[in-house]
Amino acid sequence: MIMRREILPLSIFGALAVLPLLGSFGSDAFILSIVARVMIFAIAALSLDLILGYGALVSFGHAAFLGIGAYAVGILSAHGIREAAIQIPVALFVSALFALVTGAISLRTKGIYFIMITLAFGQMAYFFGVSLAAYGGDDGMTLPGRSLFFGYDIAASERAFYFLVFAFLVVVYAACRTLVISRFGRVIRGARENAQRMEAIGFSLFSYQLTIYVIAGTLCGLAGFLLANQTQFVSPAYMTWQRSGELIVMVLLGGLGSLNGAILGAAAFLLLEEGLSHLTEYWKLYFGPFLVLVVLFARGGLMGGFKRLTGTGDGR
Amino acid sequence: MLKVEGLEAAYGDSQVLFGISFAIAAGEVVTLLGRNGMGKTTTVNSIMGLVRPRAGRVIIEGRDVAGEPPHRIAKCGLGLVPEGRQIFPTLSVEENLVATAANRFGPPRWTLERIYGLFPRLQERSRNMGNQLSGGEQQMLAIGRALMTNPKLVILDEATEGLAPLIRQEIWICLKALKQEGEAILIIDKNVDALAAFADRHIILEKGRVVWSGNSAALVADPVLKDRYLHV
Amino acid sequence: QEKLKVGIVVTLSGPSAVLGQQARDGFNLAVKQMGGKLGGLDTEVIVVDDELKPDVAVNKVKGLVERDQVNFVVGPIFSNVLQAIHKPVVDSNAFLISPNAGTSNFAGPQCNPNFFVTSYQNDQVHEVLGKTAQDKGYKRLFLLAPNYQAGKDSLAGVKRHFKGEIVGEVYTPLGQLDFSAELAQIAAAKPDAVFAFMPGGMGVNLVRQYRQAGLANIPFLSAFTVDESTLPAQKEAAIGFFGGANWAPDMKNPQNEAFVKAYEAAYNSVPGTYAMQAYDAALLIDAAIKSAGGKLSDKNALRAGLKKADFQSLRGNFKIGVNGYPIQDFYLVQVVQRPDGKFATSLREKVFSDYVDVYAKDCKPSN
Amino acid sequence: MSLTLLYVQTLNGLQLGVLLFLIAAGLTLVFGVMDFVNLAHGVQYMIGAYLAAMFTALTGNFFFGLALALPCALLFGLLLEFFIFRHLYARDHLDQVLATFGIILTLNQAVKVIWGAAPLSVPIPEIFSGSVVLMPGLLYPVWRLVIIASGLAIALLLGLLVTKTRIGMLVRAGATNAPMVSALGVDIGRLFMIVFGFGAMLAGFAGAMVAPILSVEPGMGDNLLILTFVVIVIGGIGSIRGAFIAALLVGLVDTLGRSFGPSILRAFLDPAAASQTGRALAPMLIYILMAAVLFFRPAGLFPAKK
Amino acid sequence: MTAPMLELRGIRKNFGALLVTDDVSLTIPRNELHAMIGPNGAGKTTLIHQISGLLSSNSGQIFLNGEDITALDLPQRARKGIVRSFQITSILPHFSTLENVALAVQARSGSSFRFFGRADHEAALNEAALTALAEVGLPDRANLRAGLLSHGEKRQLELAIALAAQPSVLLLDEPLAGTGPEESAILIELLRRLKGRLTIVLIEHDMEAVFSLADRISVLVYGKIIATGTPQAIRDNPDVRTAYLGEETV
Ligand SMILES: Nc1ncnc2c1ncn2[C@@H]1O[C@H](COP(=O)(O)OP(=O)(O)OP(=O)(O)O)[C@@H](O)[C@H]1O
Ligand SMILES: Nc1ncnc2c1ncn2[C@@H]1O[C@H](COP(=O)(O)OP(=O)(O)OP(=O)(O)O)[C@@H](O)[C@H]1O
Ligand SMILES: [Mg+2]
Ligand SMILES: [Mg+2]
Repeated sequence: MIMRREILPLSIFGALAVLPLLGSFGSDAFILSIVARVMIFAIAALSLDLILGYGALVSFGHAAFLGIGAYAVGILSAHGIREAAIQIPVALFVSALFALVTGAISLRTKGIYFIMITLAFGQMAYFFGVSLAAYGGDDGMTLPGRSLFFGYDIAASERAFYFLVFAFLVVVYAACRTLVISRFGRVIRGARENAQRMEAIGFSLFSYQLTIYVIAGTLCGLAGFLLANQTQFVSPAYMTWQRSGELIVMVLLGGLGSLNGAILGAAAFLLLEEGLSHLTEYWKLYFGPFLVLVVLFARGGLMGGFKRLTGTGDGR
Repeated sequence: MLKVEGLEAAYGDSQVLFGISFAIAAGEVVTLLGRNGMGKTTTVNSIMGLVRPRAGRVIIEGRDVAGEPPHRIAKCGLGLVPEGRQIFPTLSVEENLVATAANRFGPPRWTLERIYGLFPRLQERSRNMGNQLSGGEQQMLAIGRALMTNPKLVILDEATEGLAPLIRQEIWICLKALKQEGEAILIIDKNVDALAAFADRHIILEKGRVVWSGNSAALVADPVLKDRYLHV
Repeated sequence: QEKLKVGIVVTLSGPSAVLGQQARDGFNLAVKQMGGKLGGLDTEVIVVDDELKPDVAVNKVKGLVERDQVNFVVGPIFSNVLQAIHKPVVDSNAFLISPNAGTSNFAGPQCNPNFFVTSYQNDQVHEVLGKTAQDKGYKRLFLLAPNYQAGKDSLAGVKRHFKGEIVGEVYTPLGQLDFSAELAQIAAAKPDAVFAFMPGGMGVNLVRQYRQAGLANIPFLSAFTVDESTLPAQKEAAIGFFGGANWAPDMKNPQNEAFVKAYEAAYNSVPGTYAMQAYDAALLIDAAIKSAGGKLSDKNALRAGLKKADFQSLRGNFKIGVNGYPIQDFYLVQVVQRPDGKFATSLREKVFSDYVDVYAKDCKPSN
Repeated sequence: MSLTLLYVQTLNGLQLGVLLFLIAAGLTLVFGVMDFVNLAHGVQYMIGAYLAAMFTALTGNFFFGLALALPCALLFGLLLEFFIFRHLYARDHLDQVLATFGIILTLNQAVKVIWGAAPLSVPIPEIFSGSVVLMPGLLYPVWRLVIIASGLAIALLLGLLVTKTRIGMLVRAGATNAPMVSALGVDIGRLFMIVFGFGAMLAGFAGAMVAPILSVEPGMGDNLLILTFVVIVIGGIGSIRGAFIAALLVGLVDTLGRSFGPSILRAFLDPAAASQTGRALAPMLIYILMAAVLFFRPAGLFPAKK
Repeated sequence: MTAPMLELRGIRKNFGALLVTDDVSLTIPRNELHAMIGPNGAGKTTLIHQISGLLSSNSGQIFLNGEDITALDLPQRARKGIVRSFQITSILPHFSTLENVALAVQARSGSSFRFFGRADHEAALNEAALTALAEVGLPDRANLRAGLLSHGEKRQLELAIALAAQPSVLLLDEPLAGTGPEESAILIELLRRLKGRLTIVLIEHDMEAVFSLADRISVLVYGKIIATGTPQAIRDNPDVRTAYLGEETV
């Protein structure tokens, strides 16, 4: 029997799986690339939701990991290494390392101070990217093509790339789901609620929080790898604070701490951006109020609204 | 002074109060007794407007204030010492006392000096922030803060929680003095024998209903109640 | 009859939106004046905002070429966006025509037969000022640019022709508001002239603060700092300041006079180079389609038509070079207040004639 | 480097600091004291600047323009409060982030629709258009002195308001426990409304005051917003004094770092590497400053007493 | 001779000019129930903070079972068996009552760096948690969100959490405050059962409880221990009467 709370993820992934097979949509490479982009940002948002939604660690520099993942592709490609089997480990490793160092420093602070110190590191990463004159500096760099998988250019077609991203999304989602209900996840959630209480019963939160921060950063690095491949372009613009802010908005829009929400939020954000801006140049005049209305009337973001509609209580 | 009629309250779907009724006259001391979770605090909060009553009336000096916002109700002369103290952490002790101080009815009976006289400990700590106080000091501050609004009716929820015996005795003396001055008092506390000594009437709540009410003599005389609530 | 679709991708949000608007308006004006037809074909113009985010631009552009199946993409304004959209467009069925951004990499070895530029190779504008400084005999020059790739390229461009002493070379953070510190440095260095590359709002702040600091007696040479997009805010503060350009609104030729008049009537502001180059982009497309006999499917014919650039540019002298970048004249321009009270740049002297960018020699066209 | 230049640059640093404080003041009040994360502060600042530009152009006089712009900014703040913010006081910070982010998008776009995308400007008011000689060849506009004076005045005013008045106490109390303040007989809702309106007016005032030296353009508040958050966080949230000192610190570090950083680096590195490193470091300076301050003092320089 | 379970040597803490605990030395043998009383603001809670590691001391040393634990922080000491309750209720409000307690069990049983498996389905954790809840008299509240409990119930939960963390030294900061007379009786009964099985430091203003439970009592006034002794000795001590007990009959 399928539990009710599985309805939503199953329908999301079901729809994503069949989309390329639907005649009219499936043949449209553009639709596929839009949805692939949604899925890439969904991975980034999922990773952010891990720390933001479950750990109440609001990172305002999360886009740095997108950039790191993307630059791993860009820089390696510039040196002729287009093999994903090398690029992905490098992207993940560098992301993890950056997360480890910045996380260890940032976690000394709490609340809004944490937000701002992560912003500081994000900005440093951004300006570092800008100063990389050899790799295009501010202008960024174009990739020669998509990454090769074991020597094969299998991601070249929009459809193949789509399925690749889809597979990554499924794996990341499943991993996150497992993580948050595990013992480890419960400690992270507890730390959000009341750190002092958790320490008083024996949890050294720093190591747990650093671990989740590194996990989140690493996953976002993966999203960066995919993003670079999708656009075949790498630039510091992936790391601006505005981009970090947008990731936060995606998570909040979808609903904090529910994973499904991160996916919904990324989809809603990007599709509305795409759809509205196609209709009118002044699309932000509609998108802005939409966000405000979501906050005022759909507590808990889209997931909050969804839960109230279906009566699936608190998913925790 | 205060009359509560058929008060019902709920948190979301779960109803907690099922028609509470009682009254307090000016200069009267009334207690609310009952085990944990029986609805004492909910009753107090419903009176204050902190919880919106689902049904019933809260009449203060002839006016039904049920459903009005807390600040209006407080302005009718109710001073609350809340459960859990709820000191303002980012205000100093002195600021905690003066920020909401008021005197709405004639010359002030409570001033900073008088509070400090009652709780010298607070004066020693007057520049400290609210959250730097010890538990007992916070309780003193919460009582002082409520008195500084010069209320006609003081409501004390867990009046002496965390207070040392000496201070507890001070509080009882102070409340007796208040009573003498014609102040009405609604009090929740676990020191039933101390309460029995000076309260006029007692109300026992169980599962959100008034199961017994009567005066101190009746309370002390009833062996069942005595066993249940006094533990003597 | 075939229908022509043109996608415009420019920056329409954020502080730099005014540049994108000028380009969009300039293009639309041309289409309107030609009765909604370019090359005699009914023309649909689809405008999208790149938000100055490269990855957003890539998706928008993919939408244009894949979903909307446009024949030409006109854009962008900014070079980092150009880097991102270049590949997806030139690899598709459409031609990319840049009305402003003209980076060095696509002018040199990475030149592409499907990419054309109606503006300039970016360095050339900066070179105008370097050459001017050299020609005017300035010995000591102070350089100021924002700290990003285009800023570095800019100063490199100036130095290509200026052989005197650089008494200060200052890079400011992008988006800086207050230039007090730099102005003090300038005053301390006492240069013969200042060169500044400060686009957009930064330029507005710099120019006004420069004058407020009483430095206006030091000649102010600049690129993309005093132009029709910033002058409405700089006003008197910019009068007498110099810029480098391939055109100015007061250029004397009948087409241009008509264009400026029509633009001002339609959009109530003085057109800048962004508008002019986009207008020319429309003329270029028009000419190319005509020379291909209206056959949009014949890419080679279209390409040949684009190369030929058989139209009368608003700036007069205009050819397309081997790398798809223009060959044209460059001028020193100066800010004036026109009799009607509006501010504009005005041609002063020709600095380069038929100027080919330095990268073109590295371009080996494949066809 | 001459001593005069050092002295002038220090002065410039301080004045940038005061400028930053002027802009951060409203945010200190609403975010630092009322504990409401108002990302829309930046657009309120922008709207103040636009209103000043518009009314100055209409009336031909900056002070008439300012006199009209301030009540409009106040009214605008009150409208925002009435329709949106008051429903969010009791909410999570992140809800406030999302809603005010929506407001940023809307207003940045609306400004462009109303006033166009091109930057606007406001002339320096006639009576303050003079300047003083700072060093040979360099003038210092009197208007900047006026800005500094008003920044200092506001710092003082806010400091007194927040720490010395009943209103200040009640706002601080309400930020941590609004129901309790209400239960003690104070209409905290109305108080918050007033304070919020005042904060909006301060933002508008900052925008109007700097309009004569900075350009007025859509989105002008966005980067400043981040900068003001940096200032407040370095200072320690809730501390007016902290915010003021942090603003000066940021101004000094930024200005001095930019003007003397490269020459200092040249003492350690060869010139090419120095200018390369200098260029990479300069924009990061204030972020490095913030990270360093938070590393050693995780709750800012003047943490609210806990 | 075996080392005492807990030993404080010259513990001191000051906040600015205020000396809150002043050269406190105390030896508590294994399985003693040691009560700590004193006026409000005497420094009792601060002392518990120092023993548990929530606050570091300005000087002095703390020994657990002969081992110097002065340098350990709060969670490290908790893992060594020093578990405390808080005077001002400290729970996880959005977790269920059961999960609040189960987390405490989890903290002491096996690693929590486990990324697989549902923590809330671990029977061992839940059973131990339920037992603790039953002991404090809250068994029927297991599935309620802890934040929704009444004040007194939260106080009971607070104690359950501490018990579930399997302490060898239990530091209780006014466990009876806020509970009603009936619940107080249950908790006193519980403490009596625990007594002799583990070492307990009990801060309480409920003199009836203190004098009926304690093996020994220390009296803290202005940060100094003015007396330590058996309940009878303390009761008869005139200094204690003037400083703390007043007229209260015990
Ligand atoms: N962070 C702090 N800063 C300044 N003073 C503090 C701080 N924490 C506690 N104090 C002061 O230290 C003294 C001791 O406080 P503590 O909480 O230890 O008292 P206590 O003995 O537990 O009292 P109670 O019985 O009322 O709970 C109090 O006077 C309190 O005001
Ligand atoms: N915010 C809330 N939401 C839902 N239920 C609540 C809430 N607050 C209290 N309750 C429930 O309402 C009931 C009555 O609580 P109340 O606080 O009035 O009890 P009380 O008599 O004051 O108890 P105590 O002596 O423990 O303070 C309890 O069962 C409690 O769990
Ligand atoms: Mg209660
Ligand atoms: Mg205590």
